[in-house]
Amino acid sequence: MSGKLKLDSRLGQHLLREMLRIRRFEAKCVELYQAQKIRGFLHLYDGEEAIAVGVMQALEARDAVVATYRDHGHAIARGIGMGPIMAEMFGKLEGCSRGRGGSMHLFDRATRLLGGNAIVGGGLPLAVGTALADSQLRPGAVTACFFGEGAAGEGEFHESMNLAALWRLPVLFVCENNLYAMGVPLEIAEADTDIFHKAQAYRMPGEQVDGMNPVTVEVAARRAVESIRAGNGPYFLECRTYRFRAHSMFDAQQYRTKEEIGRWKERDPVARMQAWLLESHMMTGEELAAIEAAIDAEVEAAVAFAEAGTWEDAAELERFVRMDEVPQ
Amino acid sequence: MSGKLKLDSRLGQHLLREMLRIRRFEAKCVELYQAQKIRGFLHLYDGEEAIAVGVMQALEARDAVVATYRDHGHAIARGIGMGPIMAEMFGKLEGCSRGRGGSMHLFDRATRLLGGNAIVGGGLPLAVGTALADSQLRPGAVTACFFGEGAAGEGEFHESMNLAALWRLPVLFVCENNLYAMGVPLEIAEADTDIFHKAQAYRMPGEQVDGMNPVTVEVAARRAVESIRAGNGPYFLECRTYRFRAHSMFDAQQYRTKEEIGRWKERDPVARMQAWLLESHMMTGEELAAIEAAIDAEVEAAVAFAEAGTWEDAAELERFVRMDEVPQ
Amino acid sequence: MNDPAPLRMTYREACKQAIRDALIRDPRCFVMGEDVGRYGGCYAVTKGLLDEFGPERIRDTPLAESVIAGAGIGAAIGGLRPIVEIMTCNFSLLALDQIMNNAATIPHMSGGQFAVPLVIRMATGGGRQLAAQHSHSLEGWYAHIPGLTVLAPGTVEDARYMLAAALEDPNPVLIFEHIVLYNAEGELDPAVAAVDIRSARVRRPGRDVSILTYGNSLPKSLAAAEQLAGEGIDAEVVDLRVLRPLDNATIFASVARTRRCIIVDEGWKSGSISAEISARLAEDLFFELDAPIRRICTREVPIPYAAHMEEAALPSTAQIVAAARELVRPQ
Amino acid sequence: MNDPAPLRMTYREACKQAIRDALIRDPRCFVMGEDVGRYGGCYAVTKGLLDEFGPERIRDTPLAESVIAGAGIGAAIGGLRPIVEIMTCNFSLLALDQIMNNAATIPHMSGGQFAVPLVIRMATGGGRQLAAQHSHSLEGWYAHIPGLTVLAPGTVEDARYMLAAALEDPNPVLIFEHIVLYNAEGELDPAVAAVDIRSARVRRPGRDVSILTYGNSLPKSLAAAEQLAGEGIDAEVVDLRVLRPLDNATIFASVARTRRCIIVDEGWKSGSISAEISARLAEDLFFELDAPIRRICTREVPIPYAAHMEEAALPSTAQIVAAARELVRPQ
Ligand SMILES: Cc1ncc(C[n+]2csc(CCOP(=O)(O)OP(=O)(O)O)c2C)c(N)n1
Ligand SMILES: Cc1ncc(C[n+]2csc(CCOP(=O)(O)OP(=O)(O)O)c2C)c(N)n1
Ligand SMILES: [Mg+2]
Ligand SMILES: [Mg+2]
Repeated sequence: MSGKLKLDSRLGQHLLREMLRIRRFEAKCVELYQAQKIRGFLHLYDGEEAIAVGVMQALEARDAVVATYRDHGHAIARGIGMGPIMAEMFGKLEGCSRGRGGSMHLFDRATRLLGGNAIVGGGLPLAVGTALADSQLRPGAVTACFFGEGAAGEGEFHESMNLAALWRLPVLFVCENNLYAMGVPLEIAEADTDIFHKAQAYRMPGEQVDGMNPVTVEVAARRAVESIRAGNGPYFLECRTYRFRAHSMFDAQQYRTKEEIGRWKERDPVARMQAWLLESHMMTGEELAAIEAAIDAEVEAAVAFAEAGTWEDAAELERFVRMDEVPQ
Repeated sequence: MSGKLKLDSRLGQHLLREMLRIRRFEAKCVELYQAQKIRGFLHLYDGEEAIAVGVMQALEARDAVVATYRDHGHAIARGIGMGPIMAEMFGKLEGCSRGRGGSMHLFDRATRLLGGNAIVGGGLPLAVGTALADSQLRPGAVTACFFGEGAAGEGEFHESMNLAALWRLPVLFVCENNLYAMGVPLEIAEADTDIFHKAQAYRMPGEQVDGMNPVTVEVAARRAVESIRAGNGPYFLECRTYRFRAHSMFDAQQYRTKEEIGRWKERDPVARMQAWLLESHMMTGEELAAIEAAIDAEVEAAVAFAEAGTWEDAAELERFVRMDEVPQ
Repeated sequence: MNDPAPLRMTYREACKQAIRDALIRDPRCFVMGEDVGRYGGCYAVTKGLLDEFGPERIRDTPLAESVIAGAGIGAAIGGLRPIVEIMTCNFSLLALDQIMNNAATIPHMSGGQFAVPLVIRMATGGGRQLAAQHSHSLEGWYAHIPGLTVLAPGTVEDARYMLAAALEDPNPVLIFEHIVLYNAEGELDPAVAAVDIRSARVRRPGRDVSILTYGNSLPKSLAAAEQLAGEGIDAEVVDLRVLRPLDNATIFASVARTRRCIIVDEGWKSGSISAEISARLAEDLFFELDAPIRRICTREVPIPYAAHMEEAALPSTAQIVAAARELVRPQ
Repeated sequence: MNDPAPLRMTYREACKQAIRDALIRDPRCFVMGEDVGRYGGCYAVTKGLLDEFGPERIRDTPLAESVIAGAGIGAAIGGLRPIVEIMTCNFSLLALDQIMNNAATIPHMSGGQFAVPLVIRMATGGGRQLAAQHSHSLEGWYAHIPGLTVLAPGTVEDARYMLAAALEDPNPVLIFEHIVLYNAEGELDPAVAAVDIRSARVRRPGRDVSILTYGNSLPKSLAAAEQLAGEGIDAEVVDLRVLRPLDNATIFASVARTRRCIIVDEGWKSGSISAEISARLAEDLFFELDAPIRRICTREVPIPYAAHMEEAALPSTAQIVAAARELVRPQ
C-alpha cells in the first residue's frame, strides 16, 4: 500500500489516542519528578509524539526497535504497558528493566525494544547488528533505529550508515530532527543541516518529512519499511520536529526564543490532530472525552502499579553482570 | 596563479627529481629491510609519489603536514634530509624522531611535519586542531592532511570533515585513493566509491584528480591552497592512485591481479614524466644521468649517515614521556 | 593586606572562576566542547562565559568527542592552550584513541619535538541516579596511561586552582570533576592563590590508620574519620589529588606512620587506582605494615538507576568506618 | 582410539583451527573484521577461511572499529554468534564506547533480558618493533570492566581451545592473542579436546617462589624458572590465562605454598593486572607472605621503535631471574 493510506476515523482516532497516551503519561511524569518519585534525568518527548506513533504503525511484532534516552514515546507506542514503564522510572523491580535503567533505559524483550541508549549515536551500531542477525534469522524483519539530529555529528553515525548501506541491511534510520542538541542549534553543529542528505553520501534512499504530522510520518514509514522488507537495504527518514520543553528537567533554554517555541506549538501534533478530527466529524466530543478518560485511567493505573511495586533486593546487585545463559 | 602553471623544463625536471628521490630512497629501504637494518613495518609509497610531490609544491614553510604510516614520500618531498629519515628507520638517535618512531612515525619540527600517524584516520582530528591554531596564530598557514581512502570509513574522518567545514578551518584534506586498504578493495568498503563526494556532505569544495600525474596534482593543490588561504575554509582533494607493491613488506596480494598491477604500472608517474621530458626535449639524457647520479649519491650518503649514527642510551627510555617544557 | 575574610563558594563556581582566570590571563587559552557556550555547560560550569568571552574563545562543538579531543591536541601542538570539555568521562571513551594514541604518545614518539599542553576537563562519578551509561568513575583507569597527568579535585580549593597549574603543565592533563561535588560549598583561604599538581595532601592528620582517597570519596572519608574519632580511633585522611603521577612520598610517609591503610576509590575495584597504591605498598612498605590493606571501591557492576541499588554500589562512610575498626581493633 | 602421536602446530594455526571448528560446528557463527577475508587477516590467522566458508561467514568490513564491535553486539543480541576481529588492541580504543557502554552494560542494565554472547579477538603486545601505536598490551586494562570475560592464551593449547569455550560463554569475551606468539610452536595433547576459561594453570610446579604471568610473558617466565632451577631455586610458574574474572583460588593456593610472589605482565606497571593481583594478595594473603610482592611489567612509556629501546621497555627473563634471587635469597 506504498504511500496510499486510508485516513478514516478509526485510524485518525487511533493516532490521536496513541499520541495522547504519550502526552498524558509524560505530563504525569513531570508531576512525579517534582514529587521526587522519579529521579535522575528525564527527557520528555513532548511535541515529537507523531514520530514514534507514525513509525510504529509501520512495524510488526517481528521487528526490533532501538531508541535513545528520550524513549518514553517509543516504549509506549511500541506497546509496552504504561505500568512497567512507570515502575521503571520509580526504580521498582516490576519496571521493564527491573528498575535498573530508569527513564533513559527502557528495555523490553517481548516487543524487541533493545533499549533506550544514553550514548548519543551509540544505538546505531547496535541496530546494524540486529539487522544483520535478522537478515539471516528473521528474513523480512526490520530494525527501526531512532536518534536525534545531534547523533549525525558522531563518527558512529557514519560508520553505521556506511555498513548498513554496504551490506544492504534492513535498518530504518529515523532521525528525530528537533533542531537542537541540548543547547546546540543545528546550524552550528552540521555543515549541511539537511540530515537526510547524509544518506546520499552512502547511496541510501532518504527523505525529509514533517515530523509534526503522524499521518505523514506513517505514510513515509510504510513506504520505507516496504522498501526495506523488499530487500532494498536501509532507508533513512529525517523527521522535522521540535521539543516543546527543556532538554531534560533543568534547562534555562536561553538558546532559543519563546517566539520560536510558540510558532512550533501552533503545529502541536496532538492539538492539530484533535481539532482536525472534530472539525471533520471523524470524532465526536463524546468520543474524545471517552478517549481522554480511558487514557487518564490508564495513567492512574500505571502510577498505582508503580507505587505498589517492590524494590529489588540489594543482594541482587551483581545479578546479571555476568549472565548464566542466553535468554531465549 | 589559479590553475595555470608554466610547465617548463625547470619545473618538469624538478618534479621528476623529487619523485625519483623518493623512488630510489625506498628501493634502498627494501634492500636494507632484507638486510634487517630496517625492521618493523615498512609501507612503501612506490607508485604514489606524484601526490606528495605535487602537493608539497603548493605548500610553504609556514604550512603544516600530517601524514600516515606510509610517510617516506611526504617527509622527503617536504624537505627533511634523507639522512635523518634513513637514520630513523635504522632506529638511530640521529633519526628525525630519535629512532623512536621508525618508518611509520617520521616527525620534524623544523618543517612542521607533525608525524606519520599509524592509526588510520587518527591524523585528521589533529590536522583540524593545528589548522585551528594557525587560523589564530599564523593567518594564511595551511595544514595539509594526507590519508588513504580507507580512512574514509572511520568515524574520525567524518567528525573532522564536519568540524573543519563548520569552522572554515585552513585544512587541505588529501585522500590518497590507491583503491585498496590493505586487502580490502574500495567497492566493498565504501557505499559511494567516489571519496570526494563525501566533501559535499559537508559543503566542502572537493575534486578528484589523477594522482599519477604530479602536474595535475600540483595544479589542483595550488588551486586548493589558494582557496584555503583566501579564507574559504577547507578543501578536499581525492587523488586517484595505486600502490605498486605490497601493503607492507609481507603480503601475498591475493586480493588483486597481476594484470591490474600491470595496467597501473603503465601509468607510473616517474617513468612517464621521464619519458615525456626526454621526448619533449625538456631534458637531455645527460641531464637525466646527472639527476640519477646525484640522487644515488644522496641515498648512499643517507645510508652512510644512518650507519654512522649512534644508539640512544637505554637510560633515556623515559625521557620525554613527560615533557619538562613546551619546545618553542 | 591584613587578611580578608575567607571566601565561600561552590565547587561549580570554583571551576568556573578557574576558567575565567585562565581566559583573562592567557590569550592562547580557549574553551571547546559540547554545550559549553549557549547552554552554559551540561553541569552549568561555563554559564555566562560565552557572553563574556565570545564564540571564538568559548566554542560550542558538534557532538563528536573524538575530533573535539583530537582538535584540542592539534591546537595545543599548534601553540594554543585549549581547555577541552568532554561532558562526562562516560563519553570520553569515544575520544580514547586520540587521548592514548596521540596526546599521550606524540611527545615521546617524536623524540621530544612536540609537546601537547592540553587540558581536558570531564565530569565523573555516580550518585545522581543517572544509571549505567552516565555514572562511570574512570579517572583511576586513565591513570594507567603514561604521558598523562590525571587530576581529581576533591575540594573547592583544588577546583579553583588546579586548572591554572594544569595549564602550566607541558603535558596533557585530564581533570575529573565529580558531579556530586559541583554543589558542595567550601571556603577559600584568601592567603592561597595557587596549588601544586604534584603532591597528595593530608586533609586530616591521625595516628591509627591512613585513609587514602580522592574526589567525592574524600568527604565520605572525612565523615568516617569524625565518626571514628568519637570511638577513639584517630584516622588520617590523605587526599590523593593527583592520580598520575602518584605522590609516593606522601602516601608512604602516612602509611609508614600509621602502619595501617584503607584506600577508598569510586572506581570499580579490580584494576582500580586503589589496587595500584596497594601494590606499591606491598612492594615498598611491606615490612612497615601491621595489617592487611583494605580497599573500598565501587562494586563491580554497571551502576543501576534505583537509588538503593546505586547506594549499595558506591563506597559509603559506613564501609570506611567498619574497615577502620576492623584494622585497628582486630578481634 | 589408542593414543595417537601429539600434534605439533603454531599458535597461529591453532587460532585458525579454532575458528574453523566454530564455523563448522555452529551455523550461527561468523567472522567479521578488517581484512579477515581476502587478505587472510593482518596476522594471517584467517587465511583460507574466505574460500572455505564464503563472504557471508567471513566478512571483510570497512575500517570502522566502532561499528564492527557494535554490529557484533547487535548481532549477538539478535541470535548470532559473532567472532569479531579487531586487528590489534591498539585500534580497539576506537571501539571502547561499544565495548564498555553496550556490550558490558546491556545485560545488567536491561535486568537480564538481553545477553551479549560475543567474542572479540585482538592481537596484543610488543616485541616486533612496531612502535608506540602498534605495541600496546591492553588486556589487563580491559580486565577492569565488569561484565567482560578477558582471555590471554599463552600456549598453543589455549589458542586452539579457548575460542570454543568463549563461544559457550553467554557474556562478551575478549581474546588477546600475542603477536610474538603467533609463530611459536607447541604440542597438542590428543587426549585434550577442550579447555576451561575459569581457571589459572600451574605450568611448572615449584616450592620457592610463585611467578604469576600470562601471554608472551609465560615463555619468558618458564625460561627464567629453568635458569633458576640451575641455581637451586625452585620456581612455580602460574599461567593466569583468564584475566577477568581472576582465578583467586589457584593464585592464592600457589602463593600460600611458596610464600613469595613475582607477577610478570606486559602491561604498563601502574594500574596493571599485576597491581590487582598484588592488591588481592595484600588483602587476603597478607599473613602468609614472607617477602614483598614484586611486579615486573612494561616500563611506563610508549614503546619505542629501536630494538634495544623496545627490549629495555618490555619484561625480560633476566629481570624475572634477578627478582626471584632477591626474594628467595635476600642479602
Ligand atoms: C556521546 C555522547 N555525547 C554527549 C552526550 C550528552 N548528551 C545527551 S543528550 C545530548 C543532545 C543530543 O541531541 P540530539 O541527538 O539532537 O537528540 P535530542 O536530545 O535533541 O532528542 C547530549 C549532547 C551523550 N549522552 N553522549
Ligand atoms: C584504526 C586502525 N585500524 C586498522 C589499522 C590497520 N591498518 C593499517 S594500514 C591499513 C589500511 C589503510 O588503508 P588506506 O587508508 O587506504 O591507506 P593505504 O595503506 O592504502 O595507503 C589498515 C587497515 C590501523 N592502523 N588503524
Ligand atoms: Mg535534537
Ligand atoms: Mg588505500
